Amino acid sequence: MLNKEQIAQRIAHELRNGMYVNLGIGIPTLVANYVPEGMTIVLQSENGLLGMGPFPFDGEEDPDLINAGKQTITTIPGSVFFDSAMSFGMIRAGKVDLTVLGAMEVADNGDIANWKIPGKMVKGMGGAMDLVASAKNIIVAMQHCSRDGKSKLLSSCSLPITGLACVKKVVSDLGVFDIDHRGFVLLERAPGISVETIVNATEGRLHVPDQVPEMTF
Amino acid sequence: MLNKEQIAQRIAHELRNGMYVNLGIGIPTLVANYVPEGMTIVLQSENGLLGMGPFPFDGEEDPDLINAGKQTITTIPGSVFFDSAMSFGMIRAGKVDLTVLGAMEVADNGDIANWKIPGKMVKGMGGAMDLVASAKNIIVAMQHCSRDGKSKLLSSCSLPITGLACVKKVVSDLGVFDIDHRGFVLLERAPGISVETIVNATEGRLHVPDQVPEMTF
Amino acid sequence: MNKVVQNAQEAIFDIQDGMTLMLGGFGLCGIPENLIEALVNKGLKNLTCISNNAGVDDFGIGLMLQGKQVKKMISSYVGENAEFERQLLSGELEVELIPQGTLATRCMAAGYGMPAVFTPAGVGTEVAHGKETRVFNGKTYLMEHAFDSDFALVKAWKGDTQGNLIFRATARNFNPLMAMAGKITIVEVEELLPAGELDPDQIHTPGIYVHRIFQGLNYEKRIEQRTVKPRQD
Amino acid sequence: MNKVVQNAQEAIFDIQDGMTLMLGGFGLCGIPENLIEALVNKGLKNLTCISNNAGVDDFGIGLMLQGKQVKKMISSYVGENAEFERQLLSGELEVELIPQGTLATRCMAAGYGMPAVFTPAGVGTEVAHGKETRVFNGKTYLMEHAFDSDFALVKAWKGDTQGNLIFRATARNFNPLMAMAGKITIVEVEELLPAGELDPDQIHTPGIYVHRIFQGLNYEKRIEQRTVKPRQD
Repeated sequence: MLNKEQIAQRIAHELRNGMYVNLGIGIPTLVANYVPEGMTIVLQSENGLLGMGPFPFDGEEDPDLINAGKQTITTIPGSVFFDSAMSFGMIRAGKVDLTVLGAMEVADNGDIANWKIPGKMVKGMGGAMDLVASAKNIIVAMQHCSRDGKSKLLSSCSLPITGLACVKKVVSDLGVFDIDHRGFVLLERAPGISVETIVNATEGRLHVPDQVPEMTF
Repeated sequence: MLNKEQIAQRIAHELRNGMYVNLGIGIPTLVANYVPEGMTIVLQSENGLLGMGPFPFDGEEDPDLINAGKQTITTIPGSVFFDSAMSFGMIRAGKVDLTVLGAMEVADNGDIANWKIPGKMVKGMGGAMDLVASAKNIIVAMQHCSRDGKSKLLSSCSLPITGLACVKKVVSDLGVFDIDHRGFVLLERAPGISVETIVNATEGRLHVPDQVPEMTF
Repeated sequence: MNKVVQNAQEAIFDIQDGMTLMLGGFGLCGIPENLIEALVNKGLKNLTCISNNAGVDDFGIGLMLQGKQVKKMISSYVGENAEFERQLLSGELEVELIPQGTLATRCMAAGYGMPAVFTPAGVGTEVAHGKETRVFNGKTYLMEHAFDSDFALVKAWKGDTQGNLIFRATARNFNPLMAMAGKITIVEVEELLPAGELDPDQIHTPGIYVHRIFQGLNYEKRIEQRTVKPRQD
Repeated sequence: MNKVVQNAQEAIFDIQDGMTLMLGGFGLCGIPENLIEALVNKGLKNLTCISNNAGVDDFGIGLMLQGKQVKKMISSYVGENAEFERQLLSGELEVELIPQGTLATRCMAAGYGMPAVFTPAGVGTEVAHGKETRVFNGKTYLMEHAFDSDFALVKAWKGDTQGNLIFRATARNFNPLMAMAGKITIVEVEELLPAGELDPDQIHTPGIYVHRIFQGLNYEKRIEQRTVKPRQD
């Protein structure tokens, strides 16, 4: 099984030079650590920044400069600040090439649930509903199963959904999956994970091609 | 009868300290020359400027700095530039306190026609339709009659209209008129002009109060 | 044209119980600290607050929640605040959660005189309940209405006596949008300058949108998530 | 991420006959002079041009009219151009006149992913023919759709290699709106700088909206209405 860093590392394979990318809170944020040498990508933070840089050195934090996770960050040459309407304007207009999000559940038609667990505290959707409704290309980083072993790749979401039929690809701790009319399409297995393990861990429709390579890093 | 300068001078009486004002091309532009001493008004030019200053000195023209009439102008302390969407956004949101426009015809319900004469060349409405549809307070500066003596204060416009029921006040060469449910309400006569002259020159409904003072400057 | 007031207390003199307020900021970044303090001191009640977040327990809008001044929050994310959670679960506080881009765009719509806008955010979710939907080019959108608020409370970096504003870094966020959207817009700035001191090409909010402005005091600018990397040396 | 091209000719290599182009500028102020020249030299035909104005007889879009390159103009005001009038009256040229604020807002809508917006401009006039109307709070609005254009041709003052743009004075006008609205956006700048040379707080158009950028040459910046006051001395 992949750990969080490995999930992020595998997602980084999907990056292409020149992409504008929005990384959600959690595992998606780690993807920034695995941008291939020599490749330029520009990170969008929906609170109003294009060109997000690394964390500041200790003592150089600027309270006016944070990312969407409210972490202190820095700029890089070419960074731009803008207001929240323009930020979601460029998201809505499809200018962000790739969005990486966490999820609680994904359905085999691409529905995603990642904002609310009824009965528990409701923190709010933040920008997640805007992102999933508008992004051209959404990759979900997630655990394949809950702690009690229930599949989170489902035939339909049980939690309140964030957006309809929007997820294009899932990278879980067990494998990599496209989502198309066949449901989850198994592209790669995590090292040491069998197809049978993945079949058993997936409640939604799963298409298994004849050849399913083990992923490489 | 008032000349153009006097029409502008009379309209300047409507200015109040701190107003944001949009002045149309022609007579309205002249109003800026009669802002009372000690009063501050801020001129909005819909091509993207708040705080329009006077014409530049000869030799100091800046081709990047023009007003909506495409004339070279200057800025003043406190001026701001913005794009055309924000410019019409502030107009549409009612932030401009007073709009002064020319007109070919005004109807006694406040309809205005000032953009097109069918069969002749059509130059376009520019920002006029936006202004008349949104301005809180519209004053029209106009000639009372055409050159062949026909009234331009009508029961209904004969030319293609620019906006519906929007004009609040008319200053013509013959007098000053409010527009309300009674039609044109004669407030002031131009010096030496009789009520009878105004009645005869006005095709639309005209309400004449018992007392109609002659205007003063 | 006298927009300058002395301080936050004077600026909010006519805000009353039960009104609807917009408050700028994202998390604790770019919040109107002086104005919030004045609202707390004045003890206003039954306020409806439109703000992306609700502060933390002991700072920002959290201070107003401590004083039970807020009847309803309209926000996109409220997860940093235990007192908030308590009041919500006890039914003392109403909350309307809306997508962050919808929040921003409804502010912009108000400032641009657009009564409604279309966004795909929330289609098919509980956010869509009771809202009109419409299909354009095969994609479904929700119709969302411009916000209608009594006051907008905004924090800018620099401002001038005509109300022109410049924001700094990501402290911009919702501030310029709310500045445009308030029926009355009150702005606190770190530095208040005479008109003419700001470059006309670089003003984010034209003064036509601003009704009152003052220079704020004692900015704390608390950081919510201090993330740093170690120095190499 | 290589957005920099050498010149206008290279920048327009894939613009073809019959396409829809947006061109920035208000009158002759802030027009993309180099790109217009390249369009003229390339001799493209049957273009639909969305631009507030149509230039004058011998400058700006007027040059494209001289070459009979334009099939249709979508503008708010076209009164400065005799050749334009001739082609319009002879039926060679189609013209759609729309209110200036509607033109601006339809550009912004495209850049912000909003399929349609509401404006009161044109209600009850011939502009409203065939358009959906809707009443909000007792006031009638037209529903206007976002523009759909193949290319936006934009003139900025300064730009950087990532496509970030700053405009100057009223040469800003429609330029940043069209920059956001083009499927492909091409920008000519007076000064092209390395990324990092522009202040991130003061950029009008973020580079994410810009696909190609180059430093223009030989700006004429013709003045349409030279109005001056005499010197006192």
